[in-house]
Amino acid sequence: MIPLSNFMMLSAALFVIGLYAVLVKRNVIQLLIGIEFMINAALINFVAAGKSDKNYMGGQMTALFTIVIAAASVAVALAIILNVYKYYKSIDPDKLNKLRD
Amino acid sequence: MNLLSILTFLPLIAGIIILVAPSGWQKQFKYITLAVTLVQIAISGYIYFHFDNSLRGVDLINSYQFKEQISWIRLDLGSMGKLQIDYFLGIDGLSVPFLLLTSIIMMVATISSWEIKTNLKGYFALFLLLDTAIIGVFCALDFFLFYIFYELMLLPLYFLIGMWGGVRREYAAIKFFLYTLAGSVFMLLIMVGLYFSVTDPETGNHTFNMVHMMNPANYSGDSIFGSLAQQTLLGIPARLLGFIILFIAFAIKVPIVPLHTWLPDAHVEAPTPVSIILAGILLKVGGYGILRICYGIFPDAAIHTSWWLGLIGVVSIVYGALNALAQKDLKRLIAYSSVSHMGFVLLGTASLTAEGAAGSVMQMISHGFLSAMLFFLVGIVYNRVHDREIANFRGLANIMPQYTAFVMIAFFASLGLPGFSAFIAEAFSLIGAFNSETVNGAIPRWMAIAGSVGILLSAAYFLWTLQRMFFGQTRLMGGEEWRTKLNDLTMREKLALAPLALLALILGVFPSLAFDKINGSVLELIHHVTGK
Amino acid sequence: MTPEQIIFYVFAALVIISALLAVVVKSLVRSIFLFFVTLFAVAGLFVLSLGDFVAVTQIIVYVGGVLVLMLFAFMLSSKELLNTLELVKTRYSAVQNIPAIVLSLALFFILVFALVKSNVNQLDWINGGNHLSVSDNTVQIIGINLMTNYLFPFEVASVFLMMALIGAAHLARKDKAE
Amino acid sequence: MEQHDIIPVVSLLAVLMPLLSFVLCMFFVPKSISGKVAVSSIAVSFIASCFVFFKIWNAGNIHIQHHWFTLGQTSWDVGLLLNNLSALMILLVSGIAFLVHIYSLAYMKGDENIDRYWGYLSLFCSSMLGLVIADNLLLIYIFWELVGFSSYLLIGFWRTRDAAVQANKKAFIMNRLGDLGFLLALMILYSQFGTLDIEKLFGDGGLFHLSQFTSGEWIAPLGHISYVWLLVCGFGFVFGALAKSAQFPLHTWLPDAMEGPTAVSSLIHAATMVAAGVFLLVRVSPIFDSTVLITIAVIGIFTAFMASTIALVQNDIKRILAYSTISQLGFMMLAIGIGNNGAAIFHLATHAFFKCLLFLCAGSVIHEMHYAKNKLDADCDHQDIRNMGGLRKMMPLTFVTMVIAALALCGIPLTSGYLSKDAILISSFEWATTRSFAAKLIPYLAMLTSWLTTFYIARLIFKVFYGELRIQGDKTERLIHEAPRFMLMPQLFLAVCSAFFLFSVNPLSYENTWLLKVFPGSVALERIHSYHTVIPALLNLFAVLIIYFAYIQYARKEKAMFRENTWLYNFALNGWYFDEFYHQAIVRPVTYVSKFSFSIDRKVIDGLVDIVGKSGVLLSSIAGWLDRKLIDGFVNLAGRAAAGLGNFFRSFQSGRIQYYLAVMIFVVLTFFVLRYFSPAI
Repeated sequence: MIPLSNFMMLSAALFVIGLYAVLVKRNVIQLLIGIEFMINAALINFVAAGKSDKNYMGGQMTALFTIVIAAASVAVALAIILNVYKYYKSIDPDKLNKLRD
Repeated sequence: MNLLSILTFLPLIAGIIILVAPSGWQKQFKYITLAVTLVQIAISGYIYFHFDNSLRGVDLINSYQFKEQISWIRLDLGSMGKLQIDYFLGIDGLSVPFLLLTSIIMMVATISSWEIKTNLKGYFALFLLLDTAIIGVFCALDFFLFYIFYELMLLPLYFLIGMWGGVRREYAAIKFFLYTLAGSVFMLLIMVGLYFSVTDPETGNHTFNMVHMMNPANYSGDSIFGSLAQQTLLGIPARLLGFIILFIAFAIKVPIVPLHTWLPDAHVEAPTPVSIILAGILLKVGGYGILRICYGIFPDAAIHTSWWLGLIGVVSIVYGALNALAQKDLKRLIAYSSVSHMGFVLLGTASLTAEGAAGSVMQMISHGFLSAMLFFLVGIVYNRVHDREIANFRGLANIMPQYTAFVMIAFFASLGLPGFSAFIAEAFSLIGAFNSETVNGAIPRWMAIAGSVGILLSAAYFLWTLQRMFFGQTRLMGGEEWRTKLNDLTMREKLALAPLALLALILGVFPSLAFDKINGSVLELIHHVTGK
Repeated sequence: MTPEQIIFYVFAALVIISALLAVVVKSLVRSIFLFFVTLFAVAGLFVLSLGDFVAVTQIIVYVGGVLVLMLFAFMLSSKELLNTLELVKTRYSAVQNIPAIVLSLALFFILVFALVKSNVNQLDWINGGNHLSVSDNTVQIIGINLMTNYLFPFEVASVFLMMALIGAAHLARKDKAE
Repeated sequence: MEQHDIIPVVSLLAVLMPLLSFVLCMFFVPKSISGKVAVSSIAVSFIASCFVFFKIWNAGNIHIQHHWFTLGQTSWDVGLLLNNLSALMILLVSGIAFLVHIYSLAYMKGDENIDRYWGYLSLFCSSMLGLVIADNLLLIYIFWELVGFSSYLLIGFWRTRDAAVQANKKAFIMNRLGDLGFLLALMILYSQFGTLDIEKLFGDGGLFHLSQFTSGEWIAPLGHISYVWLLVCGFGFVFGALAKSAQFPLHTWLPDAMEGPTAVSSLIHAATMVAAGVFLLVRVSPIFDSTVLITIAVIGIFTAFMASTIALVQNDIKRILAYSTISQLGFMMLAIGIGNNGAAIFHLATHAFFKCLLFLCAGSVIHEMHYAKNKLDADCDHQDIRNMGGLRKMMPLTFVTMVIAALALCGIPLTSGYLSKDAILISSFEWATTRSFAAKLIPYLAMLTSWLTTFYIARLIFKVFYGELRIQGDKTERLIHEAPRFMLMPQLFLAVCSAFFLFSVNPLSYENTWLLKVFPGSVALERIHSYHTVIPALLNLFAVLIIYFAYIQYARKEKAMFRENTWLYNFALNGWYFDEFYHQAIVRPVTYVSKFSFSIDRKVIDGLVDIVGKSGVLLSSIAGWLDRKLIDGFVNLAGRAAAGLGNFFRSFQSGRIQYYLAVMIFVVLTFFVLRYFSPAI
């Protein structure tokens, strides 16, 4: 049996890599990829922890719902990115600063 | 209605009338002022001849004459008792001659004001305000009232010099104002200190009454200026410090040498009538203040410092005379000669002898007449050719004989020729100064000898001026144009000069006219200060 | 080392390396494929922790849906972006890489530290009886739970999906109106 | 009023008449009759003084007083003191004044401001007469200065001439210097005795005799001070007398005073005013102790000798006579110094007559020369004896009177001068016998001086009256003729007075002159008979020789014995360079000191005041700057800081979302770190 802490250590690493991607990447899509990594890290924890909940399968149920919502959100995000691209002609997050003071 | 109050406030009322009167009456203003001064002469003459010589006055309150005491300000200050300020007028031997002197000088100044042409209303209003202030100073016996009149004197003079004066008038006016004010500000402190130390025997609360301040009984034990408490301020005994500060305040007016530099400037820049008043009366206020207030209220300190006063007197005499010798401007020469002659006053007072003190009061009176006459004479030349440089004139005697006659009378009178009042005054000041070592050891004998050198120097600079300006062949800087302008005296000018010359002669031949009035008070003052 | 641990370490290494490469690589295409590999590795881990239904869902929904969407978005959006990326290094990046790395590592240490401090393995509900075994029929349990305990989130999720659908369609339409 | 009361009133009249004429002439009387008014007033006062003289001489004193004013406790009185001395002086002064007034009628005729002249002359006479009969020292001091003042007016009478104006200023200031000494002496006496009345002080029962002099202390009724002050008092009186009688240190004003009209010089600068000094010393003589007397004698003899040497070489006729006056006064001082006041007064009286005569004759000569000069309009100095000569034929009477006066001056027998000069010389020899060797020198010096006197007066007479007229221009027709009648009468009268019979019956011995009998010598001089014969004989023998010698030298023009421009000659010509010395030593330093003190006054004291003013202004500007920079500074700083801060934070909201994320994570991170690592939270 693999102890839960290994899974958590792994998910922490994946989460941090995702975070790094979000902070650094010049391309919004890569930024989305970073966000997806962070979501997967959370999924790993859920599923790893859900293993010990036989009755309600809380962990795995949440994982399912998260995947579904994540997919929906990526769809909306990509629609926004397309619009942004049309408007800004670039999808570099630094350029998108119209909201600046 | 008390004569002194009428004498004091008559000019003020006239001044207000002039202010209110429409400026169309400009011509009449000078006649109104002349009328006022004549009335003043009548009143002060009446007071002078009805003055009872036997009453001594200085520190005995009931022997003051023409007294008027009305309670003026009565404030209940709760814990600090009741504030008591009286409207207290009164005169004694020391102040009565000055009343007559002031009114006569004011009359002469009014006659000399005929030359003023610009905004007469302002001029005569200020003139009369000044008149009230001066008479008030000489009559006031309440320190607060005295201080009010003392400060009131400055204001009109500042404007009179500042607006109608010569080229550097603002500088001179400001310098004069600040100089006198600096002195009188500290006097205010001493006045308050005295107020809190002295209690009025009748009413029991603090008082400003000068005569009460004079006798030590009224000082409460632990008060700042009380003689028993021997309190010290900044290391100096309080009473001595009080004396010194009051002395400085009046010394600026006298003026004594280190504090005299305002006098030449103020005189040179002031118009003739103002410089007549300035020299004729203002300098006497200083001398009178020293006699009445410094010597009256702090007699013990007076004895300690008499040596220093004598020294200052001698220095003033010699220094003033030397400076006068070096002058190129006639008016400035006479200003410095006033400093020198007022040095005799200080020397006489410092000697604390009857002859010395009486001589100094006589010197003040005679210098009043003579310096007024001198400045009027300078004014005459200045109005005609607007120049006062001694070097620019030569041989005036040939073209202005009467003017030269009056100048010779004035010059010889003020250098102390016997037969004129200045000789009696200066001789007795010196005799008093010399005598003081045997009588009370106040000042050493060499001061009298050094002082007499002043008489020689005054002869030197007066005769030198007389020789340079009036005798020899007539050569004028302005040439022919000046010769036409330099016409001889007009009747008006003779009318102003003649009384002054006559008075100087009469006082010289019959000094008893003045000495009878002064003797009583002088003896009382000497007794009050030295106890002899 | 049991075979189970070996598989776990293989999958873990696969996840970490592919994630790192996805992040570090310059070109977008390569990072998307590396993303693809990471997702498969994670699905493997699900299976390893007895969440087989979740693994399958992951593969279908995530990889099939999300990845494909990204490919489309990538292709539609930036032909020239590809080449500009290679050409010029942007003058300044929002955050210099170094501070981002420092920040991430700091966060990683904090998480690890929290993990170690809370020593999660000894938690009672983890070691308690109610433990899932290999033999259980997880899909059945999920199906029951889905229709009983989690019915409300199930319905809400469907409404949410419909909302997302409309939103995305609206955003991406050929906008004549503006 | 019985006998005794009239005299003071008459003497008062004698004094006040000239004063009345002064007032009348100056202000009221027209020019034309001012002369008559003046002469009549002096005539009245002369008659009055004769009356007083005959009443008072040898008949006891009269002293009346009247209250003047009270000052403090002492009351000051004004009064008359008529004793022998004042009676003699009042007669002398009014007599000579009367003669000079008559003389001036002619001499000053035609001067345009003649009324002023008469006024000043009357003022002088009244003040001189007042001086003589005043009873207290203060009154004497007053008249003393008035005399100085009237001499100032008279010297500067022709006030368009610069030399006259310089001279009168100099005269007055020098007299004033002397008066300081007089005043100092008054002060000492007053502080010691409380009164200045001569009778009370020096009278027989006077206060002065009550004071004792023990161990260097002068104990007097009112106070006791060191003995030195008695010397100072003595020297004060002497100093006053020196100035008035033009003795050694203060004599340079008298030669310059010759700028005034000659009539004035004759009255004032020969007979009366200069005698006032001697009069004062005799009046207060009890106060002098031995040292003061010695100094008076020394000063007297030195002045006599010095003046006579200077007179030898002078060319201006009036300057010669001026120096001769100084020299004769020196003799009088010598007489007082050796204690023989009587001889001093006697010489004063005789000198007054013959010196006034000399001046009047000189005046006539100048008058005529001036007249001749105008006619020839030659521009030579009409007072220079080198231009004169041979006048004895043209002005015989003046010549005769001048010769008599000259003989009196030399002290030739049968003249009054002989009597008074011998009195002094003989008593000086008697005085010297008891003294030390140095003192013996004085009588011999006196003898030498009298010989010099003889020489210079002989030179003057021969130069003016012998030889021929040396004035430029044609001297054909008679230019010079005898002086007018009014000028001759006084000359003749004075010539008579210069003879011996006015003073004593026996022309050869001075003992029994009536004048000397009245004044007791203060120092008893025992009479050495031999001196009374040897000295006069010796003196006159040489005098005659000198006259003859001068006659050869000047009258007959044999050969010029003295070379003109030797060092000694110039030294004497310029009056021993005293004038230059005084100018350099006193006048220039005083003017320098006065300029220096004025510059101090302007720079230091005025500078100090201006510095105070400027520093006030400077202080206020500093305060203003401070106020602007510091306090405003802080306020602006706060403003700028806020703006700066704002800017700083504004850069955070830069629209870069990744930046925001980083900050958020950073915040979460710090929260976690704090949660775990710091015990506080």
